[in-house]
Amino acid sequence: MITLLAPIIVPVLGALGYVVAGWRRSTAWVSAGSAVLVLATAIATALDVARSGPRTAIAGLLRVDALSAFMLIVIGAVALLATIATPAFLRAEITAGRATARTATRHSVLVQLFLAAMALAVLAANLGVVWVAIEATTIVTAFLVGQRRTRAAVEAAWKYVVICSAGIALALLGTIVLNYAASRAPGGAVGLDLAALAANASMLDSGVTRIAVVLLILGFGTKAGLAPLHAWLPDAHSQAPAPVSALMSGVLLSVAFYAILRVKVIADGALGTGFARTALAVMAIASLLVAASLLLAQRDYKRMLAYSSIEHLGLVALGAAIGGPLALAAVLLHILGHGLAKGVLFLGAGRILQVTGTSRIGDDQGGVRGLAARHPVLAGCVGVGVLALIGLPPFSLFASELGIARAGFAAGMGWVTAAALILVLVIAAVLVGHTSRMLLGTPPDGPGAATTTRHLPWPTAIALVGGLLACATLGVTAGPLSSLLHLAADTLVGAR
Amino acid sequence: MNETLFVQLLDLACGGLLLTAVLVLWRRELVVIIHVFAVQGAALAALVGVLAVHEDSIELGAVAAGVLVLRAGVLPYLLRRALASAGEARRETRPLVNVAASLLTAAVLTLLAYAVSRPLVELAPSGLMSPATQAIPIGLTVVLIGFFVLVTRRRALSQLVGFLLMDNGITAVGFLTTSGVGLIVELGVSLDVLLAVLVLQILTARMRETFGDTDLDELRELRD
Amino acid sequence: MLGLLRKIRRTGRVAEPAPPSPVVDRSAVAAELGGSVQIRHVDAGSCNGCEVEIGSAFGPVYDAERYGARLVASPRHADALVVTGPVTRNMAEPLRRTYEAVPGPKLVVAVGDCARNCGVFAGAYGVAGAVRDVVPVDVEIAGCPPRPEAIVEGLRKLTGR
Amino acid sequence: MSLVAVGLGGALAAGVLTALAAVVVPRRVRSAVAGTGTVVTGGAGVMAGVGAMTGSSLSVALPGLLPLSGVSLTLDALGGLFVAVTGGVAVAAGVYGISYTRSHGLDARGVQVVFPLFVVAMLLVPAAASVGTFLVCWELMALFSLLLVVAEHRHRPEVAQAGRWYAVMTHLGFVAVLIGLLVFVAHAADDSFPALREAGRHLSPGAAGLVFVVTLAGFASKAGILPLHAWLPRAHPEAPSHVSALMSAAMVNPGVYGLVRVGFDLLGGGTLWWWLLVLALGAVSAVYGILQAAMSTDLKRLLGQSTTENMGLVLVGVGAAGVFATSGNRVLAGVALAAALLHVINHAAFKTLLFLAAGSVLHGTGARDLDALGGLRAGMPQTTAAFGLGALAASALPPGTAFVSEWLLLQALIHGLPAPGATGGTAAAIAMPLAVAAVALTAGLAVATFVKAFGVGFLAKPRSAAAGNAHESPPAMLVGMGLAGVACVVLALLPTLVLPAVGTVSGVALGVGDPAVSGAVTVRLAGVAGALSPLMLTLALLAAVVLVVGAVRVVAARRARRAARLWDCGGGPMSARMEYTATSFAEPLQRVFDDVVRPEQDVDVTHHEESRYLVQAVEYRRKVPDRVERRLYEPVLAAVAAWGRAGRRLATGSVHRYLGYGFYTLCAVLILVAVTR
Amino acid sequence: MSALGIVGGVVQPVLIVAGSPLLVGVMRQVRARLEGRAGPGVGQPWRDLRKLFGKERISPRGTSEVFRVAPLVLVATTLVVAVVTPFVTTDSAVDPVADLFAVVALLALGAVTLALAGLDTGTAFGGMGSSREMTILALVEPTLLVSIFALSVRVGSTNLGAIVSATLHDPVRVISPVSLLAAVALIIVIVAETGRLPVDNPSTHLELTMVHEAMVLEYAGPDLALVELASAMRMSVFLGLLANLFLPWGIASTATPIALLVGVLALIIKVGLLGVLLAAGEVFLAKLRLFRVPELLAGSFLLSLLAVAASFFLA
Repeated sequence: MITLLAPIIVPVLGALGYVVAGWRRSTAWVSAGSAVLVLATAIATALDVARSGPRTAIAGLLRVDALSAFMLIVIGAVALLATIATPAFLRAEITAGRATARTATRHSVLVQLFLAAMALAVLAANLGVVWVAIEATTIVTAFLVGQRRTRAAVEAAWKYVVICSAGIALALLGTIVLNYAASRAPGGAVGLDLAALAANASMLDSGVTRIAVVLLILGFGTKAGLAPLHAWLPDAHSQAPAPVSALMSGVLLSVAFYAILRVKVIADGALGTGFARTALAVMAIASLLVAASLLLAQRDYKRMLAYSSIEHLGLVALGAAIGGPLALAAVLLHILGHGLAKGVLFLGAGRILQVTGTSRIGDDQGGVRGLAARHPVLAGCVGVGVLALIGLPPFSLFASELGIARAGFAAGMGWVTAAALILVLVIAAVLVGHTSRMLLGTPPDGPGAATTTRHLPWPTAIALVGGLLACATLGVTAGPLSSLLHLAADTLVGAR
Repeated sequence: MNETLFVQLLDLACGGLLLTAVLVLWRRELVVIIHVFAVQGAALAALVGVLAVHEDSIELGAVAAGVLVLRAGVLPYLLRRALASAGEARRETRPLVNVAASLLTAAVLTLLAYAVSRPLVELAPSGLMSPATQAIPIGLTVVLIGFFVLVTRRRALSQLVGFLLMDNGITAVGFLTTSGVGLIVELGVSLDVLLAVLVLQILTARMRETFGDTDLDELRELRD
Repeated sequence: MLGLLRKIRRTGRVAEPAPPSPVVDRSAVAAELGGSVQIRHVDAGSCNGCEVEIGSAFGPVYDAERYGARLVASPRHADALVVTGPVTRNMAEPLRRTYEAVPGPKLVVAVGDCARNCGVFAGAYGVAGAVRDVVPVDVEIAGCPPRPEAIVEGLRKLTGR
Repeated sequence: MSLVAVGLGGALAAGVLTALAAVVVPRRVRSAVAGTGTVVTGGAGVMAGVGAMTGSSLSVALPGLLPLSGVSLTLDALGGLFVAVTGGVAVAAGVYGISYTRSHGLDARGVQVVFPLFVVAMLLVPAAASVGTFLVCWELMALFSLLLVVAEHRHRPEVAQAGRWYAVMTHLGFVAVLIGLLVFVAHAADDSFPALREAGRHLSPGAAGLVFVVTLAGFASKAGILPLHAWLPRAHPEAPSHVSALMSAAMVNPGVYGLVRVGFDLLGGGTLWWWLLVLALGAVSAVYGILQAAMSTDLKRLLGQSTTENMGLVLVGVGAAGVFATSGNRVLAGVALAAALLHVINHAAFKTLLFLAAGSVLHGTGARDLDALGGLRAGMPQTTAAFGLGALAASALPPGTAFVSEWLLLQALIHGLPAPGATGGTAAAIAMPLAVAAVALTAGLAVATFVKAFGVGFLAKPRSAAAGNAHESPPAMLVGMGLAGVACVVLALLPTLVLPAVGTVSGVALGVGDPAVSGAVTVRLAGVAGALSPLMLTLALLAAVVLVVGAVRVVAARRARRAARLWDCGGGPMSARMEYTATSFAEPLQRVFDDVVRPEQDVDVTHHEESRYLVQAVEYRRKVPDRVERRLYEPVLAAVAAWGRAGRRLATGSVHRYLGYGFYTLCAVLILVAVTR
Repeated sequence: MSALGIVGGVVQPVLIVAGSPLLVGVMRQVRARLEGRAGPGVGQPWRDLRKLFGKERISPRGTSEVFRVAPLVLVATTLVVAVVTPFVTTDSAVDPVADLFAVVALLALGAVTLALAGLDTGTAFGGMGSSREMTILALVEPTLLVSIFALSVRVGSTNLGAIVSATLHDPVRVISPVSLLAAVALIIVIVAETGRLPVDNPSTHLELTMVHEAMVLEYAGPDLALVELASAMRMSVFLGLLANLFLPWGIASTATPIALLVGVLALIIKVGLLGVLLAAGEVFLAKLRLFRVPELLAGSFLLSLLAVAASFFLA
C-alpha cells in the first residue's frame, strides 16, 4: 500500500516542501532525494510484484503490475539522473542571470509535481485516470518549458500546450467511446478499469472499439511524440531547461506510450492483432520518416536530440506493432535504455549550451565546434551518448533494437522492419555527422567559441557518466531486470 | 418527464450545441465568440440536466450544475479576462480558411461525424437511452468543428475557444453515451481543462508581453 | 613492307670497303679497351659542322661502328669523349664534369680545329680555350670540319681495328 | 581446460584488464601497460586460434549476457584461423603502439583503453555462435575502431570527415548484415548457428539468395569491396598507424569470415550465381583498388586502397571456391578457398608490416605524402628495410609473401575450366579467364604501385626538409615491425607451415574430407598437378646471387670503386625538384587508364605582371577522384541533401500547420474507419 | 631431381650466359646488314662486356645498396630461370621452381629491382625510365599470365616440363588456333619485355624515347656489364621459352650425350632463328609513342584471351 502510494506522495511532499521553504542551498538536493525514494520504492514494488503478482490500492484506483513497476523504475532512474544534475544547472542559470531563486523554486515544485503526475499515470488502474494524469503532465510542464520566458520559450510553451491538449483531447474522446463500448459489453458493464478491460476485451463491440482505439492511439501518440501530432516535441524539448528536457524526452514520452501499450492489449483482444498493429506500424514509419527528414538538415543540437526522441518512440511503436513477448520485452528495454541515454544527452546538451551560449551545430559560420578539445569529459559523454543512441553495443539500445528487429522479421513484418532499419540507418548517419561536427576538430577561436573553460560540475559528471554506465550495463546484462522485462511483456501478451 | 418531452428537450440542447459551434465558426468578433461559447456551456449543462431529470439522478444533477458553473461561468470569465487584457485586437483577423469555406467544411465534418458514429449509434440498445445515443453525432461534430477552429483561427483566444469547443463536444459525447465516465474521472477531466485554460491564459498574456500581439502566425521562431 | 624489302635487296651494302688500318701504336689505355669503344659526344661550343660530319662517320657509308665504336647516351657508359668546338665559358665546367663522369680508363678525342686550338673563335670573349686546356686530350682530329674519313681514322686509333 | 578455452578466456581477460589498467595507471607508464596488455591479448588470441585450427574447439553459452538474445560462443577451425590472424596482428601492433602512442600524444586514456577492447571485439567475432552474439561483436568492433579512427581529430580536419564516412558506411554494412541474418533467423528455430545451419538446408532458393546477397553487401563493405569501399581509404589512413595496421590487416577479415561462414557453412553453398557475383565483385575490386593505389600519392591511403585490392583477390578465391563447389568440383574448391584463406593470412602479415612502417615514416618525418618524401633509407634504414620487405610481399613477386597465395589462386583458377558440357561450364569458361586476367592485371599494377611507394618514398633524394631530417623510430616500434617482418619472411619461405592447416580449414568449411594442400617444403595440391617450393626458389636465387658475385670477383678488374657526382648532364647540382615524384611516376599509368580513373588535371599559368610572355609560375594540380564515388555516392548524397531540404518544409513553425497534420490525419482515419467497417 | 635435370641445370645456364651476347651480336649484325652497313661483327657484345668488366666501378653519390645490388639480382633471377626452364632438357634441376608463374614472376622481379635502382639514383631520367618500365610491366603481366593460362589449360599444369613434354608427345596441338593465338600474344609480350622495337629502341640516344636505357644511365663498368649481360640473357630466355613452348622438338628427354647435343644444337638454332627474325622485323618498324604502346599490349591481351576461349570452346 505504502510502496504503491509513495511514488506519488513523495514528490507531492517534495513539492510542498519547496513551496514552503523555497529553493536554496539546503533544499537543492531534496528533489534528488525524492527521486531516489521514487526509484527505491519502484524497485521494491517491482520485487514485490515479481514475487506475488499485481496489487491494487485505494479502492482499486491504483494498480501495479510488472509493467507499471517497470515504468516506475524508468521514471525513477531518469528522474534521478535529471535531479542530480539539477542543482548545478540551476545555479549556473542563476549565475548567468537567466533565472532567479524564485524561478528555481517554481522549477523544483513543478518538477516534483511532474514526477507525481507521471507516477500516477503508470499506477492508475483506470484509463480515465491515466488520461487525467497524462494531461496533468502537460499542464505541469507548460511553465517548465516556458521557464526562460524568451520569445522562443513562450512560443514553444504555447505550441506544446495547444497541440498536446488538442491531441490528448482525442484520447479523451477515445476513452469515452471505449467506456461506451464497455458499458454495452454483453457480460455487463466493465468500466474503464484497465485490467478488466483487457480481460473482457473480446466482449467489446468491434465497430465502436475500432473508433476508440484509433482515437486513443492518435491521442496518446501525440503525447508520445509520434507523427502526425509530433510537432510540439522539438520546440518544447529544445526550449525546456535541460533537466526537464531530459525528463520529458526520457520518460514523459514513454509514459504516454505506456498508455498506448495498455490500449493495445485491449485492442488486440477486441479486434485481433492486425488493427492496432497496422495503426502503430503506420505511425511508427511516419515518425521515423519525419525524424529522418528533419534531422538531415538540422542545425540545432537540442532539436536534433528531440527528433531523435521521435525516432526512438517510432521504434518503440514499431516494436509494439510487432507484438509478441520478444518484441514487447525489447520495447520496454528500449524505453529504459532510451530514457537513460536521452537523459544523459539532454543534460549534456544543456551543459554545452551553458558553456558555449549557442545551440547551433557547428558549421562555417559558427556554432559549437571542436568541443572535445576544450571540454573533453563533457564532449566524451555526449559523443558516447550519441553512439549509445544510434544503437551501438554495449549499450542496451543495441540489444533492444536487435530484439525488435528480430521479432519483426519473425513476425512476418520483414518489409516494414527493413524500411524502419534503413530509416534508422539514415538517422544514425545524420546524428553521427552532426555530433562529430560539434565535438571533433580543432576548436575555433574568436566569438561564438566554447570560451568558458569551467569544469564540469561533479554532480553533472556523475549523472552523465552514471547514466551511460547504467545504459551500458543494461546492454551487457539486464540481470534481475530481465525477469521483470519478461513478466511485463507477458502482461501485455497474456491478455490475448 | 415523458419520453416525448425528453426527446424534444434533448434535441433542443443538442441543437443548441451544434448551433453555437457553427456560430463560433461564423463570427469574427472575439467578444461575440466568447458569448456564444458561454451559451454553449449552458446548452451542455442543459443537456446534462435533461439527462439527470430523465434518469432521476441527483448525482447527475449535481454534475449538471458543475458543468453550468464551469462552462458557462468560469471558463467564459477567464476568456473575457484574457480578452480584456488583449487591448486592441478584439477581432479575429483573417482566418486561414475564410468563413464561407469554413461553414462548408463544417457541413462536411457533420456528415463525417454521422458516418463515423454509425457503429456507436447502432450499439445503443432500444429503450431508455436510445434518444441520447441518437445525438452522439452532434457531439462528435462539435469536436471536429472545435478541432477545425483550432487549425484555422489565428488569434490565441480563438484557439483557446476551439480547444474548449472540442472539450465541450467530448463531454457531450460522454454524457450522451453513458451519462458520464465516473465521478473521479469527470472531476479530474474538468480540473485538467480548467488548469489548461488557466495555463493558456497566462501564456497568452506572456505572449503579448514578448511578442506584442497574439497573431499565432507570428510564432515562427522555432522552425527547421 | 615488301617495297622496303625490295629496296634493301636492290641497295645491298653501301658501306665503303674499310681502308687499311691506321693503327701504328695504340696507347696503353686504348689497348685496355680491347676493340670496344663507347663514345660520348660533347658539343663544347661547336658550330655544328663537326656534328654533321660525326653523324656521317656513323652513317652507313663510313660505318664507324664496324670498328667497334659506338655512340652512347651517358658518359657512365662511355670509354671516350668526343669533344667538338672551342670550349665556351659555359661549357668548360660541364665538360670537366663529363670527363669526371666517365669511368676509367678513359680517352678524349678533340674533333675539329676549334677543339684543337679554338679555330676562328680563338680569343673570343666567350671562349675559355681549347679542349686540352680543360681536359687531357688523347687524340686530335684536324679539319674544319674534319672529313668523316678523318674521324673514322681517329676512332680506329682507339679501337685498334 | 583446452587450449582454446585458455586462449580465448585469456584474451578476454587480458583485454578487459588492460583496458581497466589503462584507466588507472599514470600517463607515464600507460602506453607500456596498454601495449603489453594488448600483446598478451593478441598472444592469447593466437593460442586460441591455433588451438581451434588444430582440432580442439570450444562452446560456451552465456544466456545472461546481452539481454533478450544471450551470448553463445563456439570457436571452430574456420573461426580459429581468423582469431589467430587477428591475434598475430594485435601482437605486432601492440608492441609498436607502446612507442608510437607515446610519441604521438595518443597516451591519453581514450585510445589506450579502447585499443585492447578493439582487439578483444575482433577476436570474438569469429567465435560467435549465434546471430545475436555475432552482431554484437561485429558492432563492438565497429564502435571501438570508430573511436580509434577519430583519435587524432584535433590535428587534422580530415580525421573527422573520415570518421563520419566510416561511421555511416560501417553502420550501413551492419544494417545489411542485420537484415540478411534476421531474414535467415526468421526461418530458423532460434538464432544460433546450428539452428541456422539446419534451416539453411530447407531454405527456398529465393530466400537463401536474398539472405546471401544482403549479407554479402554487409560483409563486402567491411572488407572494403566495391562499391562499398569508399570508407576504407579514408578511415584506415586517418587512424593512428598501429590502429591502421589492425584495421587494414585484421578488421577487414571478418568480412571474408562472414561470407565464408554464411555462404558455405550456414547456407550450405548455394547456387552458381552467388559465387559468380562474389567472383565478379572481387575481380572488380582488386583491379579498381590497385588502380586507385597506383594513382595515389598518400602513403597510408595507398596502403588502404591496396587493402581493397587484396580483399578483392581473396573474394576472387572465395568466389571461385563457390563456383567449383556448386559445380561439384569439391577438391578444386578446397584449393581455391585455401588460396583465399592463405591470402588473408599473408595480407594480414604484410599489411601490418607496411602500415607499421608507414607509421614509422610518419613518426620520423611527419609526412605521408610521397611527393614530399624520399631518401628515407639514409635516416631510417630499418624502416626502409621493413617497408621494402612489405612492398616485396605486396607485389606478389617471389620470394615475397603474397606470391604463394596468388600462385595458389591462379592454380585454382587455371584448373577451373571444366570439361565442356559440365554443369556451369560455360559460365566458368567465361569467368575463369577473366578472373585470371583480373588477377594478373592486379599483380602487374601492384608491382608498379609498390615500386612507386618504395622507390619514391624511401630511395632517391629527400623531397622535403622533413624527409631529409628523418630519424629512425624507437626500439618498440622497430620490434613491432620486426615481428611482422619475421611473420612475412616465414610465410614467404615456409608457407607449408600453415598451408596444411589452412587446407584443412577450407576442407571443413566446404565439407570436404581431405585437405586440399599438403607438403613440407614444396606446396602440393590435391587433384592438381602443381607444385611450388618458395624455399627452394629463394635458395636458388640466393645461390645464383652468390655465384654471380663470385664470378664478377673473378672476371672484373681489381679497381677501386669511385664515388662520383650523379650524372646531371654536366649542369648545376641536381635538386630534389628535378626528381620524379609519385605523381609523375604514376602519370603514364594514369594516361593508360584515363577512361577508368578520369583524373582531374588543372594547369595554372601565372604570367608576369609586366608581360604576358614571361611566365611567373606554372602550377599543375592533379586529382584522381574515386569514380565510383562520383557516380554512385554523390548522387545519393545529393538526393539525401535534397530530401533534407524538402523535409524542412515539414516544420515551418506554424502552429496551424502542425495542428493541421493532426486534423487531416484524424479526418482521414475516421473516414477510413467508417468506410472499412 | 633426375640426372637429366641436373645435366640440364648445368648446361643451360652455361649455354645461355655464353650464347646470349652472341645472340645480341647476331641480331645487331643482321640489322646492320639489312641497313646496308658492315656491322661490328657477332663478337662485339662480348668485346663490350670484356671491356666493361675491366673498367672502373662508380658509385654515384646518394645512391644506396639497392643501386649496387640490382644488377646482381637481375642476373641472378635470369640465371635461375635459365637453370630451371626446360631449354635443353625436359626435366628441370629444381622442379618445384620450374613453374611458369614462378618463371614469369622471377623475370618480373629482375625488372623491378632495376626499376628501383633507377629510382634510387634520384635523377629525372632514372625515375622516368622506371616509371615507364613499370607501366609496361603492369600491362604485360596480364597478357603473359593469360597466355600461360591458354597453354596450360590443355595440359592441366603450369609446370614447364609438363607443358613441354605434353607438346612433344602430341605435336598436333601446335597447329591449333590456341597455340597460334597464344604465340602471337606471347611474341608481342616478349618484344615489350625485352625492350625491342616498336616498344623500346635499344640503341636510342634520345632520352625522351628511352625506357630501359634511361634506368641504367648511371651504371658504369662491371655493373653495367652485368646489366647488359642480363638483358641479353633475358632476351635469350624469352626466345628460348617461346621456342620450347611451341616448338619443343629436339629437346633432350634422356640424359644421353647425343640427345643432349641435339638439345643444345636445337636450342641454338631455334633461338638464333627467332633472334634473326626479330632483328629483321625491327628494320621494318619505327618506335611507337609511349602512349600507343598500351594499344599494342591490349591487342595482345585480347589475343591471349581469345586463345583461352579457343582452348575451351574449340577443344
